Amino acid sequence: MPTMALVEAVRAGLHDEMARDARVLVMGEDVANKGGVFGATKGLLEEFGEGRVIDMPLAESNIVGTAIGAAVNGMRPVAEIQFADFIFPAMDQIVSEAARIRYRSNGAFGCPLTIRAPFGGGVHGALYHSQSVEAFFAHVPGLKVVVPSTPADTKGLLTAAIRDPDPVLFFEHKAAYRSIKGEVPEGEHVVPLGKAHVARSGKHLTLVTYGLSVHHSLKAAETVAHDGIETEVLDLRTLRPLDKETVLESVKRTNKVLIVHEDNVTGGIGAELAAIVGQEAFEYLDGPITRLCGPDVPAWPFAASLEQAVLVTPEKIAESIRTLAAY
Amino acid sequence: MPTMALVEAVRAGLHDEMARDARVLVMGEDVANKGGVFGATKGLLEEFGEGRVIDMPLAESNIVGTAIGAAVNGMRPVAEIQFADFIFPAMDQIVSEAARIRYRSNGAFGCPLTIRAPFGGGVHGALYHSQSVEAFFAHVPGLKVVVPSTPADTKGLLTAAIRDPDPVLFFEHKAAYRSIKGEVPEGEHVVPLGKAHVARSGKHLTLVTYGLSVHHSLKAAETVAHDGIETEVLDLRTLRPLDKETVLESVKRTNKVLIVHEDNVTGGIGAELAAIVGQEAFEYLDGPITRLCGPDVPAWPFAASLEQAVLVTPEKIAESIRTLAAY
Amino acid sequence: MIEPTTLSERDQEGSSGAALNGHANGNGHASEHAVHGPPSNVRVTGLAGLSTQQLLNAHYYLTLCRGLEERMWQLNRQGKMPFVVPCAGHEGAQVGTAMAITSGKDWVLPYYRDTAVMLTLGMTARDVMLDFMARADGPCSGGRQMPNHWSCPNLRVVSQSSIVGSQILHATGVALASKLRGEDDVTVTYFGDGATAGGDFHEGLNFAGIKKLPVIFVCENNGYAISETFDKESAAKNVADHAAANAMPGETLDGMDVLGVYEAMKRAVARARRGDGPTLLECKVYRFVPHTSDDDDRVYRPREEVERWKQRDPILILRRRLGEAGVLDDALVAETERRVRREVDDATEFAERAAGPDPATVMRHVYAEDA
Amino acid sequence: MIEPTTLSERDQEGSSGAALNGHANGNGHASEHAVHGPPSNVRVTGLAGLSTQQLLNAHYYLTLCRGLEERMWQLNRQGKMPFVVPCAGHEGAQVGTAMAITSGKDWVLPYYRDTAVMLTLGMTARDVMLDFMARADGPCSGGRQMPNHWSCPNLRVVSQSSIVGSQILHATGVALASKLRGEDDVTVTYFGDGATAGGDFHEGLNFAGIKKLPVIFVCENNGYAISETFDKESAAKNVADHAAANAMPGETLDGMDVLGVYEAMKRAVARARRGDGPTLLECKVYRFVPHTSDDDDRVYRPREEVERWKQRDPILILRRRLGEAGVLDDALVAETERRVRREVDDATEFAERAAGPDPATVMRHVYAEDA
Ligand SMILES: Cc1ncc(C[n+]2csc(CCOP(=O)(O)OP(=O)(O)O)c2C)c(N)n1
Ligand SMILES: Cc1ncc(C[n+]2csc(CCOP(=O)(O)OP(=O)(O)O)c2C)c(N)n1
Ligand SMILES: [Mg+2]
Ligand SMILES: [Mg+2]
Repeated sequence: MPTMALVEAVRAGLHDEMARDARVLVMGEDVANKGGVFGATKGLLEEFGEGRVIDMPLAESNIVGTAIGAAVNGMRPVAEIQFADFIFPAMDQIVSEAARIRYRSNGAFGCPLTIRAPFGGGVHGALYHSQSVEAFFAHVPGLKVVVPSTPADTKGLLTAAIRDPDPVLFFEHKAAYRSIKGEVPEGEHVVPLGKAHVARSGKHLTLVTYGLSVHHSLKAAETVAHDGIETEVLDLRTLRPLDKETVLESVKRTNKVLIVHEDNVTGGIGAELAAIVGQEAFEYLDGPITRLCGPDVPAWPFAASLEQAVLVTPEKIAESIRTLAAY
Repeated sequence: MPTMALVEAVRAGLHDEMARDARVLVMGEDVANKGGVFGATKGLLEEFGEGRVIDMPLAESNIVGTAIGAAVNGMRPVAEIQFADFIFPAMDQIVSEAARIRYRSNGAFGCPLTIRAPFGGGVHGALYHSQSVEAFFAHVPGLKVVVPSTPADTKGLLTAAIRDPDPVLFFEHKAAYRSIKGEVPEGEHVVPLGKAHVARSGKHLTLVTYGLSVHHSLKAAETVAHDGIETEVLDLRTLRPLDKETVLESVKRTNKVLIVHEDNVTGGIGAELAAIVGQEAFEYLDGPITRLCGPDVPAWPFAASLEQAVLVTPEKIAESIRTLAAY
Repeated sequence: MIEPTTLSERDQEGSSGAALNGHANGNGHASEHAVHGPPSNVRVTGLAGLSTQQLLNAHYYLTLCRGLEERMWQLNRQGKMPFVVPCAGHEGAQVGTAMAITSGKDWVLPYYRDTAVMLTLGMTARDVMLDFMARADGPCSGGRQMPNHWSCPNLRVVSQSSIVGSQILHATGVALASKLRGEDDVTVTYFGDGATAGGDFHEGLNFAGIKKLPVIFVCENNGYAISETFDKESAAKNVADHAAANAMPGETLDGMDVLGVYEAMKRAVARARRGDGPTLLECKVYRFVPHTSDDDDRVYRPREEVERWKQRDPILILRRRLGEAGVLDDALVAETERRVRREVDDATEFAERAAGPDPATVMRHVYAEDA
Repeated sequence: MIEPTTLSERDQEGSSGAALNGHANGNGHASEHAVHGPPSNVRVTGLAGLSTQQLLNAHYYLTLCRGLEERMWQLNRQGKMPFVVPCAGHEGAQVGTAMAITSGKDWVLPYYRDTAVMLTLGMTARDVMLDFMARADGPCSGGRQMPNHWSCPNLRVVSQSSIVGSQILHATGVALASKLRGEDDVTVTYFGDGATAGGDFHEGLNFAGIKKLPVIFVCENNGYAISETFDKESAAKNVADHAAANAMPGETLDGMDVLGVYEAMKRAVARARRGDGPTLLECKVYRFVPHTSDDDDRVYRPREEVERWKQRDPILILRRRLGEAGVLDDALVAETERRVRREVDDATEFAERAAGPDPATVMRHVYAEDA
């Protein structure tokens, strides 16, 4: 199995699906000539031509709206939003249109559309190149939301997303693009949407997280393991639909849950997870449902000193694990 | 004290603030000549003129973006989005701009802007005239989110919103506009943002809700009272910032919490409430944190039979209260 | 259900849609009430090169749409249905444009006003009434959406939301897909003048212009967005003024003249089908009645203005022209109106007997159902 | 900090901003290094009616901006700062437009490229360097935003996000407020050619046209949005083509010619101040270097194209014109460059010594703090 950085797994996933299925299009800003600002679409123009790798004007509503139309007319577009922060001009097209075409047409029309976007902080991206936007979309019936944490999952989940008959938001942590490397199975590799992954087994508490935070959490779990604390780390992989069975099964076993994410705490994915656990695993809980998340500021400031202050680091996670384990 | 319908309290609030403060503008679609599609701005054009009551083109991003500019340049705009469902084209201006001007300018600029919109179902409005959109905005640092339930609160909270130095989203349940009537104090009446209201006291469980659901919940509480179940009903009034002190104080006393809202359950306000209770009142809980919310469909269908199937009714609430009380 | 139809099929030299040669009288229950008249295959000089039958079909669709709408208002006043979205005053522009495309081959993204577009494309009175009454078998949404939120896969009419203007971008996407596959269908999208104030209008025209997409933008400019006059919505004098900066031809048309509209649309369709790119057509029309059954237009426009426009009713104008050409006479008009009344009665009874949606289905189709 | 300044103040007949009569040499530490030259108050024929001093100031701002930018690239290559947003190639359009407005009175909503706009308005080299290095005292954001996200209440420069085009709507709102209060300040907003593809551009122009707002839309068309050429962004040949449909004059200008830009801008400002409404100005410029320090422009544009454009460097053009007019000679140019070097050195040292933001402040200013 070849070893790839996460961004290379994105490219491999796009490449293989485009090669397999002529309906797959890539559309976005700077995706053709430049190959994407992070290189995720590099080489696709040369191989598949400008009919299928489309440099779009700087207008996100148009990118998504056009992709919706193409999806309705038989294509499988993969739209790229250059940074997740720039997805809001397309909010209406995503929430009011893509998410509802099937429901409102009583099943007559579908919208097989994938929207990719790099997200997350820690790269001096400041307020508008650092945001986590997944919670907005995880609230919306009709959408699916995926956040991969490893290169293998990235390729496998992206393949599943492109083949999915419904609109999927696919968020890639930009700080993971080059820093996270791993083996990726050769040939067809599909990781089904909606299934969480037990990234580390443990019996003292369940840590639920996703994206780059999986790696921070695994580091923290390793640290506290030296003190005899065995943390089970769940990588959600898909945020909508949430794999609540896996979460509940684990929490019922460990009796404690720590939820970790980079997005700001209020109304984040952690809120929904806490609600599910508090309702459905209530009798099993031996400690407060605990969240360790980004603070409630509008994304992350530029200066390194400020950015460090808001990031959820392995050290902060280890501290939260210790506190909850000791409860 | 005069008795008013909720929509009349909106008008009274707008009117009095416009009369008091020449910086207050009303901007929106059909707000001038027509006085708003629900009549919330009726008569304002005649009294304050077309400089201050502005019929805006059909472009929500422009409505909010222009209001932001006017707010930065000394005005106190009250922008109307004709239906909350149509707020998404303005999402970028609200989330990326209004919410962040203060933070990103290190406090140098502020954005004293109120955005009003009718929301909610039960009026045969179908998918695009029924939505609850509050959860999207309650997730966003820098915004405040208000949902009044009574005419008195409507006027008092709207006054506070207009005077607030930061952007406030003010959502009015359209099914409450004429159906909910009540006394409104004459003269200046300000209800501070961020304070929940104990709409009914009780000791067996705490029911947390807001908007029209407050009335449904009070009805349900009345019903179950006949069986000796004493429900404490909290009307949140402000969803961001959440008055968690009042919620926690109550839950710590009753030891059970039922969260009720019309918005679809996944990632709604109830999720955040559940997370707060599960973390901060964990030791006091004698029953699962329970949510009774709208199902996960894209807003509400048109046909009466379908619409009834998704609405959170007093009957459904009473049933949930009984189940939780019996736990 | 009537099969996809087109009035103008036989006029389109080299159209690959020739297989779809049905016309309104060719299929379904409408044919039972065929209108009598002069020989149907003669093209009438000066009347847009249309045949007698095509001209009579146009007249029929205008009359049918108006008849259906009158019934809807009745049912609404009787408290039977909560919501009417009128078309009256727009029928000329709608029938004129829809006649020039090939139903079932060309893609259509209409807006809520477009009842006459849908009828011309082949949606039946029964279908329209089913959706109006939110019945389970309503083709557009089975009672999920408000009336007039069109959707018909077999007619290539894409499901619409209530978000004004959003369909403009879908139209460019649909056209892009057709073009990429080298197909020669064209895409037509309809919208009101208010929609031209929104960003999606600009983004859609710009993209269509850049990519020379086979898409036709039809604006039904009735001078109002609910209560707001056009000069509050638009700095442009005419919607068609936006064409130039988006690298496409634009035309401002008398939308009350169904035949003039048809001719302009035919040119635009031919241009798009040839691969020469998009066109922006603006049809000046007038809404004869309030915005919807929830609106009271007396607040914002004078009665005299409405009456003046009613003198230019597209039905009156067409009847006059066809009368002068000897295609239509009073007897034929009366016959058409009787036929429409029968069809509207039939559709109403049919829809009233039809079942509403089962509440147990409310959670279906949020996502694709497994095969 | 230098007080708000304007180069053109004395030329604006009837301008109410006459109190703000500083110029670049008039205040702050810049005056220590005053440039020697011909008498400063003589207007030079054929040179946009500007006085010698004003012309020399223009030359100074162009030179200063370029000098600052060169230092930024140096610091970036040394690994000292992660991010540079260049301006090189745009300075002519920026200084030419900014000279024509009254700093501190007129409102400005610039975009990230507009370093030379900010310098002309009165932001000092020290200020720019503080923000570039994300220092606590940086006037724009105190280290919260990336460099070049301008914000200066005392200069009436409104805080900017990274969202391309969003400021266009704020500009219309700012102008609306001024107009409603009957004030005669004008609002200027700047943006790139890529921004013209977005909905906010259309919505802003349309609203400004409807309300005849005193706002000037300045597009710095450098032919690229990152890697995408203008013909991928826009169906319009020229950005100014969008003016007509939005009821305003539009002009396409040679953005490398600071004096030509100044004259057109002066007309637009006068028009807006008179209450005659908005103007769309398009300045054709070129970005001499990559989009930002994160970009590699060799992937998407040929070196020859870049070199050809560098022949039209706005600094060269201005020097040539001022040389021909006898306003500038080699000695003065050298003197200006020495002055700029001193100021850039000073600003760099100053900013390097300045403190970064205290992490304890990270939660501040999400909401207004209680008095
Ligand atoms: C994005 C959006 N904003 C507001 C509305 C509310 N609304 C529905 S129709 C309408 C007026 C539309 O006017 P126009 O486009 O001219 O079409 P007409 O109804 O006149 O045919 C408005 C404001 C909406 N449906 N969508
Ligand atoms: C809404 C939005 N989409 C995408 C981006 C990413 N982005 C930043 S600058 C840029 C190109 C802008 O080009 P142009 O407007 O021509 O300005 P220039 O950089 O050429 O001066 C893009 C795509 C963004 N900042 N905002
Ligand atoms: Mg209209
Ligand atoms: Mg550019």
